[in-house]
Amino acid sequence: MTTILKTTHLNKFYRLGGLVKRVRINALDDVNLTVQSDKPVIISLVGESGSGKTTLAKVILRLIKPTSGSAVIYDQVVAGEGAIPSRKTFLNTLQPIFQNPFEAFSAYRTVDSYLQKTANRIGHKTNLETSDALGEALNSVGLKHADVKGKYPNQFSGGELQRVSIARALIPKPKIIIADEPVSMVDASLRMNIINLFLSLKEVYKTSFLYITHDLATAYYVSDYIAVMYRGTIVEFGNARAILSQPQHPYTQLLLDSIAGTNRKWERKTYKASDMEAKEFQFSGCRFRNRCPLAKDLCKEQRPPAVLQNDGREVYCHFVDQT
Amino acid sequence: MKLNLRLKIGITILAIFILGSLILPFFNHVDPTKQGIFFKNLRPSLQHLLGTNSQGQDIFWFLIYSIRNSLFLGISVSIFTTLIATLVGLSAGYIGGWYDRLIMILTDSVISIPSFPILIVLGALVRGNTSFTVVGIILVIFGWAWGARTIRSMALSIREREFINTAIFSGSNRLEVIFNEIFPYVYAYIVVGFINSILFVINTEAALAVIGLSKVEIPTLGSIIFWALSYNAFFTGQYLWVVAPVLATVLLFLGLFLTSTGYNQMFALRRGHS
Amino acid sequence: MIRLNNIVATYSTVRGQVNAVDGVDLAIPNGNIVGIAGESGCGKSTLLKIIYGDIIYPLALSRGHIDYGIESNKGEITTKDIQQYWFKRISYIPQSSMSSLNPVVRIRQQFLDFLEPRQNKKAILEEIRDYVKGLDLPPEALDAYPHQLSGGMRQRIMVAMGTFFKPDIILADEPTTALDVVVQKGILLLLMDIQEQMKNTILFVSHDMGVHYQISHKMLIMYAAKVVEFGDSDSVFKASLHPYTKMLIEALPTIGDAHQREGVSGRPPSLWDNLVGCRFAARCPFATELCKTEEPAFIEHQPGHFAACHHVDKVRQA
Amino acid sequence: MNLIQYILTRVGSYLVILFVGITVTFFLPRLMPSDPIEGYINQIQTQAGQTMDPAAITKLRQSLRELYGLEGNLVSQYFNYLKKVFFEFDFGPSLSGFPKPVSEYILQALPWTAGLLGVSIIFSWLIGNLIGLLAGFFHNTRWATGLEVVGVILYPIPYYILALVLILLFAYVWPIFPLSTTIRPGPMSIGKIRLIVYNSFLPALTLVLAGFGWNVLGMKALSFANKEEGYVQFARLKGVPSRTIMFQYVAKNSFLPQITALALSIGGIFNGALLTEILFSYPGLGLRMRTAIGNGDFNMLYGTVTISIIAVATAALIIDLLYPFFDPRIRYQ
Repeated sequence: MTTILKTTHLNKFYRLGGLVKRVRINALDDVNLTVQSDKPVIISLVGESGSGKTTLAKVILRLIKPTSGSAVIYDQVVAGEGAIPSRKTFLNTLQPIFQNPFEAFSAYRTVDSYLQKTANRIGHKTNLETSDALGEALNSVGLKHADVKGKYPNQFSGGELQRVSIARALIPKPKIIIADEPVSMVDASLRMNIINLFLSLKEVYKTSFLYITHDLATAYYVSDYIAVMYRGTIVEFGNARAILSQPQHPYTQLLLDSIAGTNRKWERKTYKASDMEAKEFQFSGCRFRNRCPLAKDLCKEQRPPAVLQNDGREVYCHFVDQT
Repeated sequence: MKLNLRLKIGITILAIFILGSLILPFFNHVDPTKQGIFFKNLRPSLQHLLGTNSQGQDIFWFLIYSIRNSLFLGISVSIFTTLIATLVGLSAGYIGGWYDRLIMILTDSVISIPSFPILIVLGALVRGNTSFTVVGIILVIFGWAWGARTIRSMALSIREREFINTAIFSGSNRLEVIFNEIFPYVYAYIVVGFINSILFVINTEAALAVIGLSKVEIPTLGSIIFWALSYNAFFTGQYLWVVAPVLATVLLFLGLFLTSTGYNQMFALRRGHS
Repeated sequence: MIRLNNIVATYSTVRGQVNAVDGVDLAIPNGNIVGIAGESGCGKSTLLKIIYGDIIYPLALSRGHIDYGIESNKGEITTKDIQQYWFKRISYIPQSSMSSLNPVVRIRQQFLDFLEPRQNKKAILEEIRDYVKGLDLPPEALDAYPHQLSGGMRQRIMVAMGTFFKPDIILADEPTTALDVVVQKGILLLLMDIQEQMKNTILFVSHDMGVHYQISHKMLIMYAAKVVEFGDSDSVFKASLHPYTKMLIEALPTIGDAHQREGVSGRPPSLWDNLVGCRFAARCPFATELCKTEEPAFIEHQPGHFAACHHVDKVRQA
Repeated sequence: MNLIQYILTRVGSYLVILFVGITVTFFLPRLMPSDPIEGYINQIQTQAGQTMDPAAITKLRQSLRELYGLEGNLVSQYFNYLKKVFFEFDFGPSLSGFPKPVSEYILQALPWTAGLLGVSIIFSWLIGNLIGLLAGFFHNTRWATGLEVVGVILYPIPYYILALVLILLFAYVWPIFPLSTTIRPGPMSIGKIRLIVYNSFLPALTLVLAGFGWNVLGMKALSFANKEEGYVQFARLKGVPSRTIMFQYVAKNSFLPQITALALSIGGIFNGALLTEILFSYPGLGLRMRTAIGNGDFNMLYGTVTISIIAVATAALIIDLLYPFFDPRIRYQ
């Protein structure tokens, strides 16, 4: 079994405020996730803004350093404590795609220059080799090399540019692609094309994906595993379809109840919105307790541990049997 | 590339000044600083386009040499200030951390501390044995900070943009990121900053010269006024001695300013379309 | 009833003129939430601007006119004088509350500053406080500066601003796009409650079909500067008449349904081109030669359900 | 960033700038090859017209060195200097006005510079920004373009040119103002205030005009950009009257960066003021510096320069500390 993703006591603290009043924000608080598989998988990381999902992605991408703990991707420690692989191995193991495709390329450079750079780095030195590598990667996302060559970002539509972005990430044949909200800037009509691309790349290229999103419906559609996050903590983690069909953590239930789906109409009741985001980050107990219908004193005092359920999911709730 | 009105006017003025002060001295064979070569206080004529002054110097030729020297000083000092500003600004903005904080303290100090009093002290100390090079070096010391500050804040905001990460994950190293990704975005400002620096240098030297604290033996746009004031040009009615350099300065500065803002406008527009 | 009579809205650009809304002709019955959907650049925001009467260069209403069906003391309101009734009879809820509120002025002042200077500010402020309280919002929010409120609270304040005068028409341009789902639901329910009480007509632009499914009574689908389908929400979602609508709805993944979904491949035609025939033809699985040459008319196929397609029957059966 | 943090940051950078500035003024002359004391002794010798007794010269040199804090090693000199400047406001005696202390001259000159600068900065800032606001808000009208052109032409003209032009026009060609400032000491009276205003008019006008273009162009660009902000567009769509939009929305937001810009540029304005004082023989710090150079009075020179740095840094700090009053985003966290 390959350890595709494993985080061990991963923490990221920020200190806000100046010399006088310092506030510690635990943007990631003791995140423990383990995904082991022989086959490539798509793991979704879902949550609202401020849940820590993007922070987690950035730690894995080494764009920010964790305060403590470690993250392992495909049996290699990529962040935190442990033997960090060389930059070359790191770049060959994982590649990112970003939320806004128009921001992912400099307006002053042709988009294929990034693809070329990537190809050159992995050892394609001659023009012919580079061109072949680019052609192959672009074909696999449904584009032709000739349509991309010499063009600047503003000459593409958002959907096309996001494909180019994926093609670039594919060139080093990474084991996993970290995709941070990759379709939120793409038109709804084109969104599924990108999502389907993930599924086909998983089959054809054997690439795993870490899909960071706030969109539960696409997460349900595409992923094998899902981790639901709230204010820097994991609240529920396990098989994606099982969790989204039968959520057990009160927060996952709230999320699912709030999404605007097309299968059933809303009941006309609202939930308490959070108006104290910064404070919730400092809660020592359960961070959802303020909004939780089940909250008791215990939730204030103790951080709920991961409770393993029969179907293999982990629910971080003291009262999971009551939900 | 479509030139806007500001840029057109600015470049025209600059071209006239630069070409004029470079080419015209070839047609003159008399050192304009030498006194008593011509009759004193002549009115403007074909021989002496702006007349002569009370020291028997030809005002026109004195002015041409002044413009040439001021431009030379401005451009050569600005090459150094722009180079320093670019290197310091880009590195501080990209590297960040304590290095950036140190650089910021330095730039903020140079900007906030009034340069003129310190220049006056320096001028007083080296008076008499100063040289044009020393004046230039002092101006470099005071001239780089504004540009560095601006470039640093631009680099800082560009560093946060997503395409920097694309470049990093494509395998670019730090230098490649700075020059391929960040530099294109600050390039236009560097040109603008260069022109603004020329303005600053000519202005500061002239200001020092007007009160006699630069190397006034060398004709510049400031020293010509210094001599005119020293010889009481106003009292003796030699208005041209002052008015000519004043007009030349105003025109030259307007030309520099219009070029820099015009270029900025053009670039902003082009950025909007591309 | 708002009647849009053959509206053509044109932008003047460096490249020349382009019709962002090209011949929209329909009648919107009063008292409905009308969802407007379509991909970016389809003209939905421009249509909203035209209806609001916010027509300034480079935008121009180059053909057609709007009957608002609103009487004022000077007769029926038209696009010419509708600006005078902004927020009193027709109001607007913008997308981003953060950028739409003045950061250095208190909320209550921003509530007041669209009133006539001679009106009694104190009394009106009391009214505003009561109104805000009635919407279940904390009235202290009025005394805050925008940055002191959460995104959700700010957007509720925007809803309160847009509904305070009980306007006949409310235009909302993606008012919840930037918000988290829990907050979004709260705001949408608030808007629905207000609409049920006041019975205003709300034109609600969103790219999120799920949001439309939840709140819209009627749906208006735009594609490449044209309206391609208009009808009751239920029938548009369950029995779409236009292939674009059908594909848009079928592309939506649903929780509990793992069926393979397909996006609508290709991209809409450039409005700069000389467009002949049906604008969706190039992406349409039902397209025939007829579609490439002849533009389908916008026809009422069932009572209250309009569509512009030559092959409505095939679409219905598919 | 909360208020306390903001204040602490600003005060911190104020102290750093003071430290750097004072240190530079201390070390600069000591790093120069020329020795001011020798210069002064030479001067006395030339004035006396004969060679003085070498023993007397050595004694004079010794006492001068003590007097001016040049005894001991560089470090102890430095700390002595800092102590004298900050705790005793003592810059030693003036060389040319011996034994009157430099601080007394400075206290005489300071109000003139402060008054001239204060009045002209307020005028040029207020008027310039108001005009810039109008030019930016009504950017597509012809008169706004006209105002901008005035700004463009005034902006690059240096202080000394403006001063010379004003002198030429209003003291020579049409002599309605004095060529240089002459005010006799004496008690304050209405007549004296009138005289001060009359004498200060041209120098102040120079400073106002010089700052004017800068303010107009800065404010024009800011308010023009501000008009495109979402809150201005939304206010327009609310039907807010355009006067309210201009003052409550565009002006309130555009003034904020102009306050910061003023704090940053106060050093440059101060430079211009010194030069203007010299050209108008206006009895402020600038003129003091110029005469100190003429007299070789280095104590006076360092004293005035040190005070200049402290004054400018303090003025910038005050402006920065006023900023939170206008920006609720800092006032209320």
